[in-house]
Amino acid sequence: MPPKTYIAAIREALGEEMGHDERVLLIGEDVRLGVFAGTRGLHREFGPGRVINTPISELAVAGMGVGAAVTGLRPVVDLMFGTFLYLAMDQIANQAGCMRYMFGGQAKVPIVFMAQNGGGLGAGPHHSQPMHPLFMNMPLIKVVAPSNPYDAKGLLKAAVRDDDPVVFLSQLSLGGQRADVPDEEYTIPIGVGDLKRAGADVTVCSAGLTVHRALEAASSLAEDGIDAEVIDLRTLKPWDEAMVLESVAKTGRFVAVDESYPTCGAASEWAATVAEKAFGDLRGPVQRVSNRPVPIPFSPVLESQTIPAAADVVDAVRRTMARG
Amino acid sequence: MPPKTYIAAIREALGEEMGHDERVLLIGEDVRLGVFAGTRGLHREFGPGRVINTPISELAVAGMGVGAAVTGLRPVVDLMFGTFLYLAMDQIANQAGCMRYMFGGQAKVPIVFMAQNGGGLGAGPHHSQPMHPLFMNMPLIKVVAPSNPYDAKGLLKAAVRDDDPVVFLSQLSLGGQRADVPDEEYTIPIGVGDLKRAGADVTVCSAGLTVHRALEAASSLAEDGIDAEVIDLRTLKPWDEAMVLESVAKTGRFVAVDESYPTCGAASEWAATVAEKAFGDLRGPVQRVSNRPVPIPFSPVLESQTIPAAADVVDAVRRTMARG
Amino acid sequence: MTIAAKEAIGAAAVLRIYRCCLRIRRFEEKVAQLFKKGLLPGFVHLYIGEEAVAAGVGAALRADDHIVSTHRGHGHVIAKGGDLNRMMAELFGKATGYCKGKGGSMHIADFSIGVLGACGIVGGGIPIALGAALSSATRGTDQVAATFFGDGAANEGSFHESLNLASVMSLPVLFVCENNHYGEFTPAAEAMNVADVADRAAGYGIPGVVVDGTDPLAVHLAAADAVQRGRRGEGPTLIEAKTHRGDHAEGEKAFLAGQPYRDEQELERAAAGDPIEKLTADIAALGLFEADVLEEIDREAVAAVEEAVEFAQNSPDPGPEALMEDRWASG
Amino acid sequence: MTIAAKEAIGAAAVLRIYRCCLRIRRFEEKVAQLFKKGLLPGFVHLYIGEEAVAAGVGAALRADDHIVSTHRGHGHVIAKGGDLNRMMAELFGKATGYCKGKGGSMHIADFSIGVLGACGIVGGGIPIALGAALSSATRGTDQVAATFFGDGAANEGSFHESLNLASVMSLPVLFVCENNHYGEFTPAAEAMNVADVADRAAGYGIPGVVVDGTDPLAVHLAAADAVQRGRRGEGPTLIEAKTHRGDHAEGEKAFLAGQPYRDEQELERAAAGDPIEKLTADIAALGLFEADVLEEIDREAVAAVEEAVEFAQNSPDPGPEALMEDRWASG
Ligand SMILES: Cc1ncc(C[n+]2csc(CCOP(=O)(O)OP(=O)(O)O)c2C)c(N)n1
Ligand SMILES: Cc1ncc(C[n+]2csc(CCOP(=O)(O)OP(=O)(O)O)c2C)c(N)n1
Ligand SMILES: [Mg+2]
Ligand SMILES: [Mg+2]
Repeated sequence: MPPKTYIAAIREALGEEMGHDERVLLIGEDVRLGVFAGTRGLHREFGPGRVINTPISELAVAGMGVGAAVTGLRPVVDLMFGTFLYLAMDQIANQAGCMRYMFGGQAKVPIVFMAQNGGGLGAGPHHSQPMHPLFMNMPLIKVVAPSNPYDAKGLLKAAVRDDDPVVFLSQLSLGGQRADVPDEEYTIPIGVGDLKRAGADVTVCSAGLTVHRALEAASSLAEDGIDAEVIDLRTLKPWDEAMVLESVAKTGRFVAVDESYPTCGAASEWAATVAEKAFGDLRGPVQRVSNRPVPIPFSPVLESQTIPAAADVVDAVRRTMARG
Repeated sequence: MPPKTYIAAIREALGEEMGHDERVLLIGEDVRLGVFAGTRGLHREFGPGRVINTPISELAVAGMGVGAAVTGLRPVVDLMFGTFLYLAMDQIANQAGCMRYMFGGQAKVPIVFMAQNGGGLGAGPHHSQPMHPLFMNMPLIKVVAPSNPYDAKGLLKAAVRDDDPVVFLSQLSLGGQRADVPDEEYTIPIGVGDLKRAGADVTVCSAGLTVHRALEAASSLAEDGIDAEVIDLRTLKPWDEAMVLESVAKTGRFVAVDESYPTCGAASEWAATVAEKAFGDLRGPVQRVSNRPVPIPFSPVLESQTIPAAADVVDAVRRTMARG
Repeated sequence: MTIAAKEAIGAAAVLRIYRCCLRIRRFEEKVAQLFKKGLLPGFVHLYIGEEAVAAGVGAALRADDHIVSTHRGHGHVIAKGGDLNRMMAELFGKATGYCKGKGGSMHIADFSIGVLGACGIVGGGIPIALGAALSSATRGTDQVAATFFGDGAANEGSFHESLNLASVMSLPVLFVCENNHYGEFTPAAEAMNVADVADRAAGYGIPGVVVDGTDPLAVHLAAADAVQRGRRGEGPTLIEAKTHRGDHAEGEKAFLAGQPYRDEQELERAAAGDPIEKLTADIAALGLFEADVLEEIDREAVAAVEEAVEFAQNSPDPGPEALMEDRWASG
Repeated sequence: MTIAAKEAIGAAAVLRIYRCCLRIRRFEEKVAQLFKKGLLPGFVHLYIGEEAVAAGVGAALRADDHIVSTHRGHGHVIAKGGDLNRMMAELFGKATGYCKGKGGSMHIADFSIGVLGACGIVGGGIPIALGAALSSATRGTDQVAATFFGDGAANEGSFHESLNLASVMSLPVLFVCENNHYGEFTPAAEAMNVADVADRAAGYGIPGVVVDGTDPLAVHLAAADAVQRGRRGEGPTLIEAKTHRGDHAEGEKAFLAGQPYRDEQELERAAAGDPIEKLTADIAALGLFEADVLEEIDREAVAAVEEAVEFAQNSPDPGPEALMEDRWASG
């Protein structure tokens, strides 16, 4: 079994779920040809009734998905780039994100909103903004952000089977990644983190692209005798608090690394939770490593400076090790 | 000078700024009659060329505001309820929030987006969701959230004079508040907090409605000999980190109180920052008091349980005092 | 519309429509009273004056068809066969309400009868109907979905995107525009430069029909046509029902502090266009029922509303455990 | 359109349009080469085949008019008088670029000549033009604002809301729809059920005009009319220019791995509809300029593009200090 790409893993997940369950539909702009989100080929396999190629109308497309979900289908709505979700936000936040609760439990909203999140493409601000903190803030939306092909497949399959709205954020910057991805059936439970590297001195928590930066940083820290534990949360909401708190109980130090804007970002949430619930364990200040607070610039030279690099993680670890 | 209501203060601010500067326009649905955001009467005073009553088209209305701002006007766009901003999000986040930076500094975007934020109205989820964390996460958007009539007027005037996009969030739940509001010219600088109550034992940080809950809590804590310092941030972004850190340096304890959803909420940001930058000062764990993670329910009985109450603040203070 | 055209409707449907109009009217009158007494929290938008639309469309739908409603939605729920007790209880925010008190007036839903919910976001419900229609198309049934919205909502992006999307997908959707000439306090004539919202249908390649929205039987005929098109797989229809409402929301007079916003002509037209009077006249002209039948229907409606109020008032508030329930369908 | 109708245009304007078409064509051809060589980061969408639209509209605008552009925006900037050096430098992400390298191909802006920016969000630029028009109306000038967008964008909510809003406010806006028959890889015929986007204008009570978007002078005449309406305070116009593009984005063939999406007829029509050939023929028919004048213009265009490449390649990348600059206009 040759290693598969991140995108191929997504395609496999969709294909398998559509194969299993005829209620699963794929809806979006250019899902027929498959622009990049791994929808390619599914149209041939499942036909235009299951792979619905739509006009450029994010709001109505998302809303149609919501209506389909509450009437018994399990739509996967591909909105292409995260930033385009701004146009569909009412349907995601006010409708999908409220219907079950505000109708007193009558509605079941099994819908997946897919999009490419974050930068690294040299595509400029309108195709690169990290969106996950916005969805994390919505109380009844789940958010997943796989960092590798294996997780992408397993999490997407779990998302499709989930009975609640899930925002599935993939990253084009991970598109080239290859890994062993079983052809056999598996899912990865939503809400469960993955301990990527055990370590004794500091807990580094991340998700998506920056997991790789964190692992890089851990390798380089190891050379200096600092033993970092690296957690890939995989699910951003609900996130695996227990795994993180357990790790911090052991290491006593915490660094949150995330590709989003700093204020009210994912790293803020992780750091606040650790400071709140593991204060007694902490031997140094929690540290955050986030994007620089600028719309991801086009120039690759600038862009690479906005997104957390391994060196930023190393610096943050050193800052928290220096104290206490 | 009789005390003025929060809404009257907003109206005064708009009237004064429109009077000073003919580039200031007011744009929105039913701004002519003034549904509640304090626009009432301005149409008579300034006419339909300055007070522009629009169709129900949040996205285009916001976008028209952006276009007006970059071509020399200073529009105030009233979008009524915070939740309606989801429909205008592309223009706020992708356009207003990116134009200056992504055009290399060519654009100046002096625009104010006004809306009523949060719950307390018995109006159900679609009119009550707290929106500020979403805007706080956007790197080049300022966010203000006054807790009282005096600040409402001073901050709104400052927002109108600001050369960058500002989201001005008022709260209908504060609409009944009355306070002395000078007729004379004054502004409140964006980014500067207000120490509402000095105290030695714990720093309680908040903004908007929950400032009042924090103050209530402080009074009741005082009866038990706990002396809380209460900070009203007034501006949510950029927020007055220095004031908070200075306070924590003195008190050694920190409680963040905010009417938003817990994950990636404003309280997360404040707590994370304190834990990161004032770790050495902390004698107990930072604590957050946020909404319960549910779309604000309609039933006033339930609604009042979702939004932080004074008792929740008291509990949080006790939790952090109990430790260390 | 001539009375002859209405003859085809048949006594049963006419009776259903009449009953529906009366139930809506009596329900809403009672809600107005309750609101005035301060018994109902939040915002309340009544359907009085617009009964013809919901009743006419509702009688053209089957039990398994879906509807999506609006902030002004009580009438839609009643027309789809909703339970007055549970609706009234919801308006009171009670645990026995349709949404267990979590939704309120602007969020009534009854999935068991195909009411996919009212919506506090103007235009927010429009695309949701497409999804319901897509579901039936996917399952191969001939169910249709109707979505109600106002003249104001017709200026929202969701209207445009949804009509276009439904058209290219040929989805069985009835877009029912309740043109009551105002969006809150702004006249439709100021908010759009065309006389008829229905004119917009041409831009999507679908039929656009204007109908007298104060005439229940006329609305019904238009809706029945559109439903048939939908069931035959011929795609969506835009029906614009010209109608009139009372106040935008209860309590608006105090709230507006006397600022007027409706012109005299509109007020006169509204007064002249009572759908129940029109329907009563039609029933007489068609020679269908005697006055006592109609009176009995009215008495039933009044009694049902009284019972609903009693049910609601005797119901408990949601308990504290309710707060965190109904969040997730999955674990 | 007959040649007689084009006589009114006048030699100066025709020359301007010709020069503009050539500059766009030569610029874009060079960009294609540079992209193939891997010298340009990000996504690049070329304007080849659509030159008539930008050039025709551009020549109808004054220096102080505003335009809002799209992801396929190089041609619009050139038509408004943009600087090739700074645009090319921006495509390279250089510090000397229009946006100091922060925007790239999809975000070129030149506020000094009224180009309020290209936009990577389909339909995102449409309402911004209303604001520019509102500014001029407020200041009492007769400036107009033109916003370009594709057939695909005409299905976005922003299109609908903006046309309606501009109509009721009677704003001097030219809505210029570049209908190249595809939105990415989806045919317009599948994305809407009407032949002409211009048909939608009626739903907003504004004029909708279809024009041959491969005919620079025809576009110019339509644009000039619309501009005059705007300057006279008669409100917006929707102009739909039927045109053809090459690939959606550079590199798409590799990317699509051979999946076809354009039908033969469209490819033939595209090949037949070269705007520069059409304009050259018109110029000959009008007897305006000799071939050597046109050749000289082409040589100038080629030279200007060469210079732009040199400028860009010799320019520095943005330094690290640039990262945190250009964030706030206020303190
Ligand atoms: C997106 C959005 N914008 C604004 C509002 C505020 N609002 C509530 S009802 C209403 C008027 C709607 O007018 P119309 O669609 O004609 O319906 P009607 O009330 O006349 O039945 C408005 C603007 C809202 N609820 N949602
Ligand atoms: C809101 C949004 N949705 C989707 C996209 C992805 N996208 C980029 S270009 C494009 C096609 C646009 O088609 P059209 O408006 O016809 O313009 P054209 O490319 O044909 O000039 C799409 C869908 C986008 N950039 N923005
Ligand atoms: Mg209306
Ligand atoms: Mg196109």
